[in-house]
Amino acid sequence: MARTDKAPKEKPRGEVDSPPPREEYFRKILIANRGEVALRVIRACRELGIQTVAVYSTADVDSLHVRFADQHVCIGGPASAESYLNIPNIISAAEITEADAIHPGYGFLAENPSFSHICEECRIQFIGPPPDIIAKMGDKAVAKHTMSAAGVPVVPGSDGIVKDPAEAEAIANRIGYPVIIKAVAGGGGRGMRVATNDRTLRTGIVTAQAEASVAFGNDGVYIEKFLVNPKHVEIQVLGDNHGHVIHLGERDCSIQRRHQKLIEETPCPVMTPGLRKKMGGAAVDACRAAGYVGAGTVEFLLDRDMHFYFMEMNTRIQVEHPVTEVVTNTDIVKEQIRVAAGYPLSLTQDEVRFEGHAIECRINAEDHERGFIPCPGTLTTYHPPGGPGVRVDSHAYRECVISPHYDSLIAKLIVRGHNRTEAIERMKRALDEYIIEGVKTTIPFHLWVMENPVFRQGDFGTNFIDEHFGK
Amino acid sequence: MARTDKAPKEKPRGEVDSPPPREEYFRKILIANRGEVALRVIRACRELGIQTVAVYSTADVDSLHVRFADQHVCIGGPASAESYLNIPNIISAAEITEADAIHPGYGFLAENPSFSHICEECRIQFIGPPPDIIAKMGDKAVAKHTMSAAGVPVVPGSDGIVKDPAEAEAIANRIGYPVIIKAVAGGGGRGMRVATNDRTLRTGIVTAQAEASVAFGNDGVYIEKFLVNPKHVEIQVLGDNHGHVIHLGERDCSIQRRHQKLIEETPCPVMTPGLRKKMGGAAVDACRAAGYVGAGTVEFLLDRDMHFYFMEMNTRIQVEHPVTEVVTNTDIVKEQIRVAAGYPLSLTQDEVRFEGHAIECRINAEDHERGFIPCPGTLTTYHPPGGPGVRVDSHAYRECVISPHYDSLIAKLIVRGHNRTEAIERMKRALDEYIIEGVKTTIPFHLWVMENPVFRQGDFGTNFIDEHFGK
Amino acid sequence: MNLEEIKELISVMRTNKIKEIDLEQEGTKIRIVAITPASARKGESRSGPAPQYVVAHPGIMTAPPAAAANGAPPPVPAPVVPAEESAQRVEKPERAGKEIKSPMVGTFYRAPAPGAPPYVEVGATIGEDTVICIVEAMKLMNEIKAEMRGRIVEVLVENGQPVEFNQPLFLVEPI
Amino acid sequence: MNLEEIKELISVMRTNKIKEIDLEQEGTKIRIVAITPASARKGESRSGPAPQYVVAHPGIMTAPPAAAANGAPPPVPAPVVPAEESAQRVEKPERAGKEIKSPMVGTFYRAPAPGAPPYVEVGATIGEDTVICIVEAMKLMNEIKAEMRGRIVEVLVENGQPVEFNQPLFLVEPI
Repeated sequence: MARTDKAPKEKPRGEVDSPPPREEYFRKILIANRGEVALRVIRACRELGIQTVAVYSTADVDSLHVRFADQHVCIGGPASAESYLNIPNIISAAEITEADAIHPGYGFLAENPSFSHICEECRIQFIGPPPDIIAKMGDKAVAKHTMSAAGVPVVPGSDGIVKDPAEAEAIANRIGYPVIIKAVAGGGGRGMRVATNDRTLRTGIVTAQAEASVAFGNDGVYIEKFLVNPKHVEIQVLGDNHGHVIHLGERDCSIQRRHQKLIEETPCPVMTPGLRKKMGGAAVDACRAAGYVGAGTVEFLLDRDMHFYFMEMNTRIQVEHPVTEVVTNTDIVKEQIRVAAGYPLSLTQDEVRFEGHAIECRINAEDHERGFIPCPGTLTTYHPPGGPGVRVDSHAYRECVISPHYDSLIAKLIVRGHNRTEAIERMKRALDEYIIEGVKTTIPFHLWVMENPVFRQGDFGTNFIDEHFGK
Repeated sequence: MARTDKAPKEKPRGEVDSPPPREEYFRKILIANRGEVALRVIRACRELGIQTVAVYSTADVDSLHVRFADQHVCIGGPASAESYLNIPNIISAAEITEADAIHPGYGFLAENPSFSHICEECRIQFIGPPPDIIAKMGDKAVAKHTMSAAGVPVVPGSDGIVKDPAEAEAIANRIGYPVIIKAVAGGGGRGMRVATNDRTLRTGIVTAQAEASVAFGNDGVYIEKFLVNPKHVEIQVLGDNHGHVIHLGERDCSIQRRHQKLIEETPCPVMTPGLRKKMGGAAVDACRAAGYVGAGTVEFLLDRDMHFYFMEMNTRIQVEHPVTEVVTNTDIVKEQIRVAAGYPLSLTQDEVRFEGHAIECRINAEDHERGFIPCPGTLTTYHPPGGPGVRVDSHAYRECVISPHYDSLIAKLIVRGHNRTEAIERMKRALDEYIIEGVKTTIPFHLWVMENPVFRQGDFGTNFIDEHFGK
Repeated sequence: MNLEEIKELISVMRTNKIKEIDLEQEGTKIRIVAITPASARKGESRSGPAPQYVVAHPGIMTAPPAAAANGAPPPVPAPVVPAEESAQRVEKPERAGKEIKSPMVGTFYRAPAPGAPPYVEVGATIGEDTVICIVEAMKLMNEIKAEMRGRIVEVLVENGQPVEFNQPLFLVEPI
Repeated sequence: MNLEEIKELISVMRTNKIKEIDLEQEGTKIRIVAITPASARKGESRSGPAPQYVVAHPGIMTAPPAAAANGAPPPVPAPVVPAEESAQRVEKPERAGKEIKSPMVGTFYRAPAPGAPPYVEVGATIGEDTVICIVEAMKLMNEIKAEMRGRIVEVLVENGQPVEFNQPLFLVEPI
């Protein structure tokens, strides 16, 4: 083609919106985690121009987070205690690679106040709240007390740790059965048991203390009123070092088995704008009072009368954060990094907009026909879905190994639609397209849920699976 | 866990927003296309509860559109003329599968008025404009006349077909060189040539007529003023049978090689709200005057003085429609189906919102180091990117064959960010994650563009590749 | 139910890719289970060639509904199968001879008119110009010629059934 | 540039997975090109085992920058290579003997203090309790014992270099 354009720059086509100079957050971030969340953090860093260091156990040498990071350091053997929980090796890895910050992801060391403290001492920025906040909000009994003091309704129960069965019995008779016994150091559904009378409570306390001692190195347990088939509704909060705390609305995570979430969505199908304002406001007020910094989640139970009760707080990024991201058009991991670097949040509460409806299904290597037992193995075929409104967060690929050493999550499948109906139909379509062979997955279970009339109607609680699945 | 919930339904948790009864569009849609666009239509149909019929050539027996459709019918041999352009076999396939509508995708029969007409005669709903509108807007010379009559600025040139070199020469001397010769039946960049003086014009007309006759069965050519390095900016329109026509903003498709688009984005980096209103309004007014129904694209050239000129109209879904979908949160294919079923558009112009910035890169099996020549072959590795803000529309999978019979498109990679900078950084991140082996792809080219200062600055025109690439 | 009806049922099953029929009616009970690619694959070693995406079935296939309406979870989506293990291979043993394939998409008719005798029956000798059936497409009755010499071994499609391009219509023993 | 310096350069290249160094300085010109997994793979048939995602390199690896800053398009992302064709195999020939691997992440030091003589040199005979080096982690100097008997054949890591868990530090000929 003839080139006759002699002076291409002489007449600009109008004002070009030149971007402001990029803010400097960190030079290099080490990700003290594995799997999809490590990849999630790497993605955010790449988009921000920050270098990344992956750490990995010898079992994870072929993982995508190792492949996609700028640098990688082997930190130990397959057992988590030898690698992803091995604080000296992780800190050393940060030092030898000259990383100036560590992102802990979720699980592993994400809510370990002494890890946050050690980072501080080594002048490595921990991307999360300071140690005292993790300690205060991470201890379930202390957090409940803090929330209650800030005026947030809490489930009636013991004021902190119960010493012995006799104390527990007195409290249970005051608040009424059924009650639930929880380990103060527990999480992810572990260390919980329900008691319906004095006898089961007495044996339950003793067993729970023994279990908690073994599982968490802390035998503290507390009891609270056990709500009947409540909804699990949580509020995503973000705080910075400039006194700002905002919330990004709620997530309904009621579809659980053994207190482990399988499906999350936002908005909660029974939510009203007024209730969202109340719950969001309560979460924000309590976090502001506590001086909360970073991303966090305030978990509530919502009963049939639309009363909500604080349950616990997670002082880290949550597995299910993408549903919030897609309806609010935010990037929570980038906000974490901004805030950790001392910058203010990039948006105010008034700028938070909710658009559409999002659902996340956790695609686990599990056999739903045999009580969701994990099915580790090698993926012989892997083909994720695509097209409009579909997001896949996954570290999986063809021939990758879902290792028995770690959790069974293969992928998080997130869809967004104009409304809940479109989101459900899109999820069905995407689940149908998802081709995974070599291990059993929860895809058939999710397809069943998407067709279930109770789920579709929206008024389900945490007992949904027990009540409806396989019946 | 103890189940004590005796009457779970007695106290509803508040108003459940029960969805309205689903509208009935069609029972079964046949997709007269292949590749990613066939998959795109299947996805929309699945989400709407409409059954699908895939048609395929013997070369496409292993294609994903065949796999994911509810039914599939082989319609002929590998050559397009034997299969995807074989109207009798496609109509017969619709009849034997009892499909009540046909979606033509883009290319092949999408802008063939006689196909639309035959569908009408066979009482199969063609998902697109009626034949007379396709004929009026699809013929470039007629469309230009129609637009001009509706008050839309057009590039100066011949008033329709030029008969011979003498007539062309007279016009060229009136409007001034350089001029471009185009085939009235051309498209996708084929059948165009630029002339800079009387001599090259005379030979150009003769050659172009001969080429057009062979390529399109129609030797009609017209000439127009050749603008110097303009931007290609197009407006997405939607019309229904109830007199509504709206636009969904513009797309900047200036990154082209041989008049074929490689990268599209929205908003156009130099666009202003005032100019968008003017261009969108011009496109809507002209389409309303023409009684336009369905999805369409009005293509303009935008010169350095921010003057815009109508170039041509595409009466079908466009390859690059996803960038518009992700910033407006619409589903253009679903709107096409709604409108074809006689329903009004699901949104008004006032309800159209633009949020963020979207970019699409066409991942083709081409060697950018050798003039973008197609490189058909078998994909030995295929791993698409994921994570926040990434959409992949693709019919590719590991071991699939990119056939020499059809175009070289492997995938459309679409990203969305808060602003153009975030979108560009996200695109780089996603391109880096995209692993395709077995054929050469345009991924390295796209990575180069994303780093190019002229591209990043935004003020590039259709000569961008000629001017900057490989220099 | 007589032999002819059973044969017709089997033919309808094959044409429509039905895996199983259980029928109980007026004292008759019949269960017919087809050899499917899935059952044919059982016991196969995983160490063979890597799975590929392959449309297993020649002929107009209707996929199973994507998800069970309610009750138990639906089965896992049908596994993709290697090309060599598709239905074609399973059906090969019964296909000795040459196939006459449909040159177009349409509806297959064995006779020129309803009630008229078929153009050809099994055992008939055909020449290249012998009209063997009609494929109706777009309201036109297209007479299909054999274009080979031989003896009809089997009629592969039921009268009135839809056929796609290249779908085998007759099995012919060349002579 | 003397032989010792060149050897050190080569060692740094290996430790840091550098493919090529071109150096021109004060009249000296040197070019060192490593045997890389990629160059080792040339001429291989594609019909071998399917490519897999494998992190080819043991040791702390720094990936090449994702995209060239400007000018020509960047190279296609490094192809993933089958496990057997990783750097390990390429380096195998020079690794006769047993490796002593790092039990932790940190910085490798051959001597107890700057300027002090190294704990061990090539040729030294070691016992199970012989301290062979220090790995500094979190400001602590961890003395590493051989935990095997033998003779040092090669020191695999430069003094002051970072090491990761399981990274080979010494090559030992058992005696």
